[in-house]
Amino acid sequence: MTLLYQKFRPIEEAIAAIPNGASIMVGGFGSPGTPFALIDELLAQGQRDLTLIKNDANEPGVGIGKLIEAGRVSRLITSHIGLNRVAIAAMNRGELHVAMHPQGLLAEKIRSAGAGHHGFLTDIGQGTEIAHGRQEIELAGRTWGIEPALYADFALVHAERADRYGNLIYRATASNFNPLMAMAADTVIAQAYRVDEPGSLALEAIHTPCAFVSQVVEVAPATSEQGRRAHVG
Amino acid sequence: MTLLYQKFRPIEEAIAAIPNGASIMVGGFGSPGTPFALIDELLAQGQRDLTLIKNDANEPGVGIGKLIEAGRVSRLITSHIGLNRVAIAAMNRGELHVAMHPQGLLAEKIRSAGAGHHGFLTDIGQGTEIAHGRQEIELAGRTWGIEPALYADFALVHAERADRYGNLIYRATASNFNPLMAMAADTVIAQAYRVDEPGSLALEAIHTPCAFVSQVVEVAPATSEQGRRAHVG
Amino acid sequence: MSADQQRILARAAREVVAGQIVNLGIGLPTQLFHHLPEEMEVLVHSENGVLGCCPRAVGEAPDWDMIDSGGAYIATRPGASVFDSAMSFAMIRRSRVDLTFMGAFEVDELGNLANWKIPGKFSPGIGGAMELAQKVKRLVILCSHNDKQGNPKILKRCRLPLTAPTCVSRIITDKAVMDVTPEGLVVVDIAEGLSITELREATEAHLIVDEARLGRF
Amino acid sequence: MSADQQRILARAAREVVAGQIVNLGIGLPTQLFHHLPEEMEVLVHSENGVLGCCPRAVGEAPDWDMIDSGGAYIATRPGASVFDSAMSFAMIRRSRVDLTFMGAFEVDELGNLANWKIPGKFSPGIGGAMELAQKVKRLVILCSHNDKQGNPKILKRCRLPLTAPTCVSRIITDKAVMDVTPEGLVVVDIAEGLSITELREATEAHLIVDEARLGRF
Repeated sequence: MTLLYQKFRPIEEAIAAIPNGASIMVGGFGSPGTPFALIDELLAQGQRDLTLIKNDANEPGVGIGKLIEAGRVSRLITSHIGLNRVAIAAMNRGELHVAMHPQGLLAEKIRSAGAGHHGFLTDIGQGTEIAHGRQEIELAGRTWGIEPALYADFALVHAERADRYGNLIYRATASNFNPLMAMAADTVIAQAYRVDEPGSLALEAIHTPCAFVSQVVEVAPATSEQGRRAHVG
Repeated sequence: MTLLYQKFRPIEEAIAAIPNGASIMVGGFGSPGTPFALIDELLAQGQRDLTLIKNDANEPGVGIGKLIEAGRVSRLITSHIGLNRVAIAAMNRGELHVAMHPQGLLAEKIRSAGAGHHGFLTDIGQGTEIAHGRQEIELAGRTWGIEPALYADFALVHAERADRYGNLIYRATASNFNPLMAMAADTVIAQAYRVDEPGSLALEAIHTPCAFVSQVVEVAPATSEQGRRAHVG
Repeated sequence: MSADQQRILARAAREVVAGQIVNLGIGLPTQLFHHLPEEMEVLVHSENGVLGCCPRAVGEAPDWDMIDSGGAYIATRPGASVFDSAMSFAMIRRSRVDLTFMGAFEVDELGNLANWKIPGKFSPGIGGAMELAQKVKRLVILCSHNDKQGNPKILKRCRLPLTAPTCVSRIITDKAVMDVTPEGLVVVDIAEGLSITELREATEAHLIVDEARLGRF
Repeated sequence: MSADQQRILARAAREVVAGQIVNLGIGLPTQLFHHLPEEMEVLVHSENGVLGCCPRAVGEAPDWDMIDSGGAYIATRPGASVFDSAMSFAMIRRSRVDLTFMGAFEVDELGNLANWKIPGKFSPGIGGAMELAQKVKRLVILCSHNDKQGNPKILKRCRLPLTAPTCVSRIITDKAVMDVTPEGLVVVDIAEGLSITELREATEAHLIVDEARLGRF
């Protein structure tokens, strides 16, 4: 883990730690909470053969949509990509391997990793094709499906505010998958619109304690449509 | 579930819903977060043969210590009772059945229920007596222990602030098991030092959304030693 | 929006009880948002992580961080909260959502629902529908009675991959309101001007009708 | 506090690196709290749900809601946060705690630790020790070298129920500082005035000593 006083870094350095072939969790549900600046830096640096884990594929030309269009993503683990026709086309052509999970199971697979577990027992999806081939276990006279935990090498998360130790506060519906991914990945890179000195954030208001965050970078509040547009009008 | 406008109730009514033989989760780690007023009302109403689930047994004459001394608790599921010699004596005499779990597993068994799961896969305790007799599963070439989820009929939780829909905010280390128990129990009774109108609490500051809370009661801030003493000086 | 859709929404709004927590699925159900009286104490849940969302006031600027799961920029009402995706689905799986409205490709006599995948044609992922359908206390389906080719959507048995088995409580279409019961689909209301024979012809499922108790909408 | 305990604490304080996240177990390790320089950028984790705790200032009134896992009323330093028990142990199981100090009943050559139960005599529950011991990046044991009867606590193999197997990195007692290595226990430092022979006599475990590299403390 990075020492506390070494976490506040330039964005180039933080993203440069990501190698080709890395698995990367990316926060956001649609646009809110998507770490656009970190994604753009990843696009600029050129890492490829990436496995991305994100609720959705953003939209064409937006967020991870750009990485997919640039052919940098080999595999996408997601819940719903209906708003990115480019991603759907890449999937249908076999250029992008897509694994789909029900949204709440995806969230919990990530949370399970974040909690240091290795999976959980669920009845979600029983009686549907989601349960086909899923490992099962008998417990208390019933059959439960096993959903393995989903770990990743990196997480890119977006916060509204941070301090330079990496304590994070999310805003409105920009929270979504960010706090879960911040716990689940080995190395967590957070962007925030404002990074203050430790002590600036109220103790009870901190959503992600700094222990989980490896690097924190300050980014300008998004001003372009791309940086703030939700995935549907 | 209780309708939103029916949740703010007198303490007597809220506790009267608890029958003999109920399983009850009780928040708190030591004194902070222990719902002293709800416990005192339960003591006054006389319910018995209770299964309590709490991190610790408070201290003699404090919190659930009073219920144990009054012979109202048949079973205690806990992590550590070293600070309540009366509870240890009752356990040793066979009058109180005590099930002990490592603290983080206890928290996660409760959280697993709160998330609507039925257990989780862990390596915690492997190579120790905690793992003896535990159900196991092979996954990804390794053996994992299964920890079943822990549900309860009721939860008694303490919050610093609330609104009358049951949105809750915890303070300092009085959070501990409270938010987990508020998700895991079928009926959740919350006490708060202040219950305001909906709209009084900042959206991002709410720790437990009202959907989980069945009843909320307003109690006076504790003024006695008993109501505020931590379990060690 | 068509007159049929308007009628479905007007009828659906009567399902909501003050004091409830309600989720509105993508598509037609989202529109119900605008049919709930502002003063009604109802908290609308959206699975991306908000409880208590409501439409923005006319002319109110969007808050770029505040969307519902359909991606619309929303506002919140008093008593609202925001939270992460794990908390949002914990709420769903613990059945803390009282009532959910969803669209459908197919519904059947057992209350089975298919609304996420057409093999070979449409499979963008299931999103949050599976958990909502399986765990909500009451699931009401809002959909057209027949598809664009006129084929019935209310079937004896679903043919598409299921979202969840035996999950539907009530179906509201442009032609009828039907309850899923142990005996089968019971028609509660029938559209103004439609005959029972016409309704049966537009439906594959067997419909149980008690004319004496039949309402119009 | 005894002079031996003071020496253990003074030596232990040298283990802490600025910028780390550190957990202090109940008992002697908690006292280390008072041996860390105030200006040192270290966040102390306590498993009841706080990161960044520090001693209250002299004369500062207790905050009744702010304790550490030992139950002491504490204060917090800049950069601190509070959270629930699930988050607190997620941090532990994900090895986000860099360094933990714990007491011991027994430690052995393999780095096995027993510190929670004496069958038939003492079994109040394990609290958070098991997860901390198993998952922390570096576990340093602070304990007396021998028990009150003079029996060695540094053993070939633990006899009491384990807290966690092969978890200990370093042991600091009143008599020595020892590292757990693949070869066995290597003595790093020996107490001032103590001979290697005296140390071996007070120890059941085999000790590896390289006199040329041996420190004093």
